Amino acid sequence: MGLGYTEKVMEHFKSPHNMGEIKNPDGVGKVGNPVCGDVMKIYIKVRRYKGKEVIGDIKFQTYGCVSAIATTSMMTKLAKGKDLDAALKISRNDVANALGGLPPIKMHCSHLATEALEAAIKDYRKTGKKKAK
Amino acid sequence: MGLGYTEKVMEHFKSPHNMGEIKNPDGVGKVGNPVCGDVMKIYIKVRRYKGKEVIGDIKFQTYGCVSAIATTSMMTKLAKGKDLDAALKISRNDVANALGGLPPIKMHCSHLATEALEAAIKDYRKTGKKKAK
Amino acid sequence: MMDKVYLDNAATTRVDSEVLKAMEPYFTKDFGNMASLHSCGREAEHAVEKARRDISKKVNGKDHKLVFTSGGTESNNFTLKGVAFANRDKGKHIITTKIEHECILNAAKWLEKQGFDVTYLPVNKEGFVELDVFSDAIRKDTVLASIIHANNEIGTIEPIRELGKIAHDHNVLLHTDACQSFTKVPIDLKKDNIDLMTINSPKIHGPKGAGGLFIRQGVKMEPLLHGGGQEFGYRSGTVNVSGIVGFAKAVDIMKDKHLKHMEKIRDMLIDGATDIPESWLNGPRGKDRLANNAHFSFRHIEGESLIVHLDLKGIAASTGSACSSKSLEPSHVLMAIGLQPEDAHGSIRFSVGKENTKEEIEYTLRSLHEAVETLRKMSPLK
Amino acid sequence: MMDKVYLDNAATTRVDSEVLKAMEPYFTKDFGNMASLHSCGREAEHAVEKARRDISKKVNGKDHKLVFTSGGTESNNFTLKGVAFANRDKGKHIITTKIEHECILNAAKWLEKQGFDVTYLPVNKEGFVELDVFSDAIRKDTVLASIIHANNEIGTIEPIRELGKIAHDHNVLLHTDACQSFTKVPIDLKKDNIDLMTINSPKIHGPKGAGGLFIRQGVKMEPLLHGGGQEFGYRSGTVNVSGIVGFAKAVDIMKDKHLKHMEKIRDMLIDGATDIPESWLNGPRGKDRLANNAHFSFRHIEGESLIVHLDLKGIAASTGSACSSKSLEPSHVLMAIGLQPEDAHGSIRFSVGKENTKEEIEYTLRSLHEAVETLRKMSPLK
Ligand SMILES: Cc1ncc(COP(=O)(O)O)c(C=O)c1O
Ligand SMILES: Cc1ncc(COP(=O)(O)O)c(C=O)c1O
Repeated sequence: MGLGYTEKVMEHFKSPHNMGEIKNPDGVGKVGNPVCGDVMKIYIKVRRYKGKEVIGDIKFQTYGCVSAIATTSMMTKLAKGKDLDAALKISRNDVANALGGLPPIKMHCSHLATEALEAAIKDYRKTGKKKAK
Repeated sequence: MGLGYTEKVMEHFKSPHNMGEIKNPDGVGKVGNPVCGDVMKIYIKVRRYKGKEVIGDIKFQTYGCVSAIATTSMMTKLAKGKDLDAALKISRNDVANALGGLPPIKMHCSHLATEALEAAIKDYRKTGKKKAK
Repeated sequence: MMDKVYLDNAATTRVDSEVLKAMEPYFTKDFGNMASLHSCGREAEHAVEKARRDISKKVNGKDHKLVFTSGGTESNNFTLKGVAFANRDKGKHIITTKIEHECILNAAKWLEKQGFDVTYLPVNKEGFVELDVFSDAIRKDTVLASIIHANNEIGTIEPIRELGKIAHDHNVLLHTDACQSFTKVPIDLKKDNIDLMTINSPKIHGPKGAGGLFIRQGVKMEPLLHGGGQEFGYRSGTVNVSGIVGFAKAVDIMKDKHLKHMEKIRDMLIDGATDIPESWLNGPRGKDRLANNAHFSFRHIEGESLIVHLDLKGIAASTGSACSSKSLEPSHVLMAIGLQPEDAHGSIRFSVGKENTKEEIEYTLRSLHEAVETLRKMSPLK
Repeated sequence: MMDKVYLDNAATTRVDSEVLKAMEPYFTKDFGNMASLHSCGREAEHAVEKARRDISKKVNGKDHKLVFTSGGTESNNFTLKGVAFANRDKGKHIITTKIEHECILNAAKWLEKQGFDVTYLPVNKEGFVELDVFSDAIRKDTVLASIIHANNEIGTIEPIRELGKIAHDHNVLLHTDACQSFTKVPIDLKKDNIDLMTINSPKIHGPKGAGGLFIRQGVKMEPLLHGGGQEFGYRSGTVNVSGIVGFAKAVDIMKDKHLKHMEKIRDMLIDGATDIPESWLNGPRGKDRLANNAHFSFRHIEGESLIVHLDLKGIAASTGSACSSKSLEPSHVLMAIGLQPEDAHGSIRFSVGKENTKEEIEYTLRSLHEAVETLRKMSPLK
């Protein structure tokens, strides 16, 4: 079967964007389960820009396969700088397409990536809002 | 499977001994059936020698496979010059052994060869005896 | 005497040197396992997928998946058992013919022991399955008809498109065993109404150990080889990359000019051999005969002896004689076209190849005339 | 960076150049069909019969017939289905283990659907089948036990002689899948109480598309491939002469010094990899471990990513990670030895070959340390 990954996926796997932790994040989202082989953790910093809440910084940590790593990397790249509502509209297909496609069996990874972002934004809205300025 | 025939079998197939007809035979034996793929016909001339009836001449015609042809050829070679009782004692194993062996599935051919000789001797004893001198 | 004249190409063929060359990298260089994650298997995978596409294109296989197997016998066993077991709820009746290769017949007999019902269609004197005989045999519980495309003994090419139409009108799957005909007879899986088709590499100058089965999308089948799920789950087992690459190359290099050449020397053989008294051609003449097949009966002689006489002159052919078979029964195909057993015994098949020359055929005809004469002189039958 | 380091020899191996050389004449020169009457097939027949004798001699196969097949998957399917169907009157119970190759497991599952009863034996933490667990599982209607000789993932060599003794004491046939162990572990079919044994060419520098099954005389089996009656009637189909000749050559050239070499570099790998924190070796150490197998788990990282990292450095290995399998399930073998799924995901198998060098192993260890570190840095798990 080989891997069936695109060049773009391999690029993001080899040199992931926004990899790491944020020290005092405004929101954190964690999805997945080690039993299933994927865990993604997203950290965001939110700032105000022209009256909107915008993702000022974003970082990720991922445990998982090539496609799990590449999709979180691509997702953070797409989300960075977007206002929160726009960021929430990033669909799993947007992530997959930006990577030039994923093998069908790996599509759930892009789903997890967007879920992780959603969770981080929710976390911010619930708990982080007060901290953000 | 190849053929599994010995050198000796191939020799007798290529240059059969005593092949042909005897014009006025003292005895004729024919066994086998074209439906089964083997027919053997044996012609004998009997003469008296030291008070015994001896096979003075013997010829064969065979329709059949390599092993049918080789066994009749070898059988005639073994029988020629023998007195009738000794000739009747030639067993199918004698024929097969003289050929260095036969593939198991072809053993029935040597059986047919000795049967054909028996039939010729019987025919002589029944009908040909008067003619022989 | 000539060097060696090989006229048994329906049994197996010499691997073409171009084919061997195409295979070589996959033994020692791109030897990786297709199922591997690492890049070492990727070259192998590309090569196999290219082979699959190229072979499929030859027969308009857009609606079919080509599954690679170890050969014709496996593909045929897989078809009969795979379709029968997967469609038991629909029906237990299978139709085939009396002139199939042993692998179809013996797989069918095994299915009968497992409670399936099999009809073996008769054929006419030239070996054709008649259309109304086929449609009359179809029952409500018929799930599969397996009909050989071109017969391996007497070269008859069956009217597969019409047979397929009848099968489909009755909602019956059509399988055809094209081991002999593939690359020799034009096939369009779609237009010819074929659901499943067996193909085979060693009959067309490809390596032994490779074959295939075309399966129309949506056909329900159980695997014969269960395991790691290779070949879309239809056929598990490490994929024989070099064999498949060689198979595809063999398909690729088969050209029209080769067929024309085979037909020409086949007809030389037919004309020259039927000059022998009390001899005849079995199977049809003309466009319904396989390009490389010439099959004769000679009265009053037996096939094995004839084969061996020819062999001693360096000529390789084959026979339907009982003596040549383990069962000591004459060929079931010759019985099915109505030959008497004694005539079946005196039968011989020449199957020409693209490499045979006119000179070889002339030499063969001279040797054949001599051998028949020698054996007839020895024969007590008149 | 090194050129290419191939450490996936348990998946498949490079065909040895001596093997390829031995095969070549059988493609283009002695290509005849073994079943032919003419002399053109005779060279092929001699070559195959010599291969059969030579391979049999390696395992004291005097009481067994070696039947050539297309590979391990076919031999294993043939065994399970062939013995089950042929002995239905004696009983419908089969014993196997939870750590078999998929081809045994999936064939067994298929038999369950046909009304047979299968017990899947558990194993202990090192992957051993325990003797009393086996004998307790035997029932009056047990006809066959199929137990892998050396496990393909974790390298555990089962106590086959003792298991065979127990099987025979209870009048049960013993089959062992020796795809991984053949030529690497000494086997004596007689002393080891083995009735049936699967062997495989592409795991030992032989060609793909060839394998075999040893069958003790007198064992009742139905063929899986019915047809022309080749291979003593056990396995029909044109015999893959070049494949078989290559297989025998591969067996012939496997020497003790190769085993010693493999064990040495395997142990280098084991020592070097288990230096990594939170890592361990799966399967036993020492003489009960396959000479070429090293299998590790690394906490907090996932196998596919590790494999691909190594692949980017030119190193080929394999993983039991779920992500690498079509089912997205972690390896059944790692589950059977009691690993947690999250640990199974972080597992990787290196399988060395006679061609690997010490330098390659050193390079691999350096790359492994780096890759694990990179991935752990990325991982949210601690
Ligand atoms: C019509 C037909 N079907 C099936 C087969 C079996 O092919 P194989 O022996 O390569 O498995 C043959 C070859 O003899 C054949 O001629
Ligand atoms: C233990 C074991 N059994 C069976 C097989 C199947 O062999 P093949 O894929 O060559 O049919 C393998 C190969 O992966 C194996 O390791």
